[in-house]
Amino acid sequence: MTMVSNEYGKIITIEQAVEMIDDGCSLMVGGFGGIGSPPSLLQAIIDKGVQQITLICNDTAFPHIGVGPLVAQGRIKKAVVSHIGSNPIAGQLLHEGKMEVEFSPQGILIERIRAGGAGLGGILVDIGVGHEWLAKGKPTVDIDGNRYLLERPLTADISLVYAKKADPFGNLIYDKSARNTNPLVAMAGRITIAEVEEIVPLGELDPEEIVTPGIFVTYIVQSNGVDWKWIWE
Amino acid sequence: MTMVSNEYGKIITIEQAVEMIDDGCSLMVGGFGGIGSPPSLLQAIIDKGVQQITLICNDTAFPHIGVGPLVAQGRIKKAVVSHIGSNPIAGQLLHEGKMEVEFSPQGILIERIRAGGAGLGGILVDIGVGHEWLAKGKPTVDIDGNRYLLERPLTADISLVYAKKADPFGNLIYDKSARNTNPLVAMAGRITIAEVEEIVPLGELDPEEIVTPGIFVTYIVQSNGVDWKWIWE
Amino acid sequence: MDMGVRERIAKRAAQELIDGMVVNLGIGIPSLIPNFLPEERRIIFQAENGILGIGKSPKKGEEDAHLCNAGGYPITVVEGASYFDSATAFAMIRKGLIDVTVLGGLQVSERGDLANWMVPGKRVPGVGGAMELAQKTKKVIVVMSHVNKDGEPKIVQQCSLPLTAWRCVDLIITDMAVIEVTDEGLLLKEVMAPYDVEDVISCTAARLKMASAIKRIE
Amino acid sequence: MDMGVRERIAKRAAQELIDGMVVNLGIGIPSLIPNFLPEERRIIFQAENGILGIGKSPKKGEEDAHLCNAGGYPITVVEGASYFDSATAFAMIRKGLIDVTVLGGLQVSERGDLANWMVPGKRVPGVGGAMELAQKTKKVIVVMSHVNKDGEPKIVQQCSLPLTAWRCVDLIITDMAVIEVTDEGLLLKEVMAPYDVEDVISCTAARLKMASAIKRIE
Repeated sequence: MTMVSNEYGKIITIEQAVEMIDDGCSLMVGGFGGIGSPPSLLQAIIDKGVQQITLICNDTAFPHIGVGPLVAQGRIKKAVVSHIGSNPIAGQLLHEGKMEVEFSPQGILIERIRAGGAGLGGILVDIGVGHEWLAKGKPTVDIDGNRYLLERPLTADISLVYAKKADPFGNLIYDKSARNTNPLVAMAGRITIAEVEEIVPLGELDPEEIVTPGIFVTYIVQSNGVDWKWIWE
Repeated sequence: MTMVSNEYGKIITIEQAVEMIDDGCSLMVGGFGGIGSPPSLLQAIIDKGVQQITLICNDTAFPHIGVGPLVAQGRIKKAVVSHIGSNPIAGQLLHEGKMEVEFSPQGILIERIRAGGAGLGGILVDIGVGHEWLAKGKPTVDIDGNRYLLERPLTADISLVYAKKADPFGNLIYDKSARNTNPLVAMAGRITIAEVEEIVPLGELDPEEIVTPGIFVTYIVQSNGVDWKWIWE
Repeated sequence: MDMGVRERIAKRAAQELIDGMVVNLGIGIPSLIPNFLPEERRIIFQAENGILGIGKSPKKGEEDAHLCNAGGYPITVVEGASYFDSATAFAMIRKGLIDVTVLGGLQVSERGDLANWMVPGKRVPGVGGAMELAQKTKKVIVVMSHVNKDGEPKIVQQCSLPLTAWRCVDLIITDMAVIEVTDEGLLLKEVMAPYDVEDVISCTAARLKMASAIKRIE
Repeated sequence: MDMGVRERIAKRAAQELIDGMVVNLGIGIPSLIPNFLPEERRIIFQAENGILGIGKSPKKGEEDAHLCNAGGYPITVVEGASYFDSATAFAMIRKGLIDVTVLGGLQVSERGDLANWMVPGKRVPGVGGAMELAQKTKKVIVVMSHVNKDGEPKIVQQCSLPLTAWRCVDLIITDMAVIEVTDEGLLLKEVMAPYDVEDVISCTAARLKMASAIKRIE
């Protein structure tokens, strides 16, 4: 294991991390189709039996991948996502009225998450203006003859992200397309927990390559790695 | 010099670049206090005699640094900036009514630039709400008992940025704090010209380290380097 | 549709992609398109999860679980590729920097409205990134079967399913025909063997204008 | 103010910074603060141009023109530092992740209003990043001379200059005194030699409550 010093007190165990995640919490999770989602934290949340979660995530992944099992086990009260098509159980729960789903177009969802992380009060977008389903209940603003939807920022009690490396301050780098929504999700939580493949000593990450500055990261946990089978395997 | 192939047709000369920059254009320039501003392009604009520019930049730099000489030579009709304090000539021109200045708080200015680059219709902010000078003329939106200013996106005919390296597709990496506003300015121009210290062959930049994907960059020019004296020299 | 038909559609769609274009491919049939591009054609493929410069599919056993397209399938990248977050990916899309997107469809109307995200009471997969791609991409190509599983036309006068975006589709490529959406309505340009013009008309629930010379694709 | 006075103010301000804090320093007097921090104190300095983890000033001749603070002066970075764009820098600020900011001031009112960006008809430098720092940082410290060049008090009942932000200042450190802004008004806590309490009162145009024990700084 690592000889990294925990000088900022941010490195904790997965057990300590899930102590912060309780029934009824809002949980924002990085990842896209399960890729780039934190496997060990998600498993620990299932094991703890957390219920009634408001989940904010790009999508509901696949039934056995990423946030999929949380959905499949009925732990999600409401999901704020861009699509649920790859997880048939999500569609079934929605149909049966057992899970509420708020759909946002994918690029608007991630901008809402960014707005939450960047301390903005909202964004105006021209995507979906007048749409019978997706504009429902959203205020509009007219500027210079154009109509925009006012989209609200998203934040959460806890943000969970998955990264390739962290240093003890919480600076993060990601791995290829597993970066996806993680840098934005990392900014948007009131508490952000980063599950990482490797914790490296302070100074080992080049300041130039850091994608998420450590100030956005509250805690760091060592990942046990992915234990699900990918859809292409 | 370089043996880089110009397979995307993006690599042009500084002469070709300034041909696109005409009297009365809107010009967005990367940099912060002159650091990270493109010296050769700015000099070429002065040499060409371009007038009546609407300048969007973090600040007006120093009289002899960055965009400062453009200001000092009276080439700017209107400046959209966060401050002009380090360039006394800007204050003098403002006082004499020879240059219009629109002040935006620094972090709001760069969010407006980002909004322009990201195709948003505007952002809501709680900075400066009710301010006698900075909220003047800006619409407000009330949500859940909070009042926000509606800030409009900024775009420009031409964006000029300064980077450390480009490949022929226009992928950019920056150098330390000379990154500052450049990645956002690079996104916001209708045409974006990157002045770079070095043009490297395609494939030499690690996909993971690229800060500005080349799709945002229309043209690339080789820099002749900085010819001004820094304030600390 | 059997694999042969899906591949014929993908093969025809591949002809729409020309050198230097930036292209975003949806999941399903669109993802087959790269297999039909000539080796020398240089298309820049973007994926909304945060990749520009997608290359060939990796060989079996050489997949990287952290290098996948928006559909979750392994890819490789070409020289000059970059990784970024998905907010940046959609900034590219909303700013109109994508030249072509190829999407699947449930219905397309004669004025180019697209419905491809839900069947009320049955399936609600969600819009994903389709709404922004359809609304903001310079050229939107829809690839789909000409009729649905019940034999009903998917090209209609007015969509009965909830829309993804209005007046966005430029070209429709099906297993029966290639149809352009013009300001004057739908223009039948090509017919795929073994079908003929009459077949296409009878399977289409919208007015079709005939191109001056309708090409037959064998 | 001669250099000695500026440095005394900076030295006193340095005592407000404790281990682990994330701190943004304005230009001018605030930039002198790092010179007065004990070697072992670990403060994380942020700069709004896009740096977290600023270290000491470089030695003469070792400056890097591309590694400067928001004021344009060369810096170095510590282990664990990161570079980012200025939108990200202000995301940190607006999200309230900065523990302390130390700013210069033209006027501070007794309820903590700050004016530090313009003198109408004279100087209009612009707000820069001060408005967001003042409005969003957990603790705002203003360092300034107690009176202006004309001898007029800068701590006032109500600011006559255009404000930067309202009710934002927590602590005022001048060449004469250390004054806390409380819900009950200004609280005089320390007096700097050679001044005494009477001097501070006569140079302040706002009500001052006296702390139970006023410390004297030599």
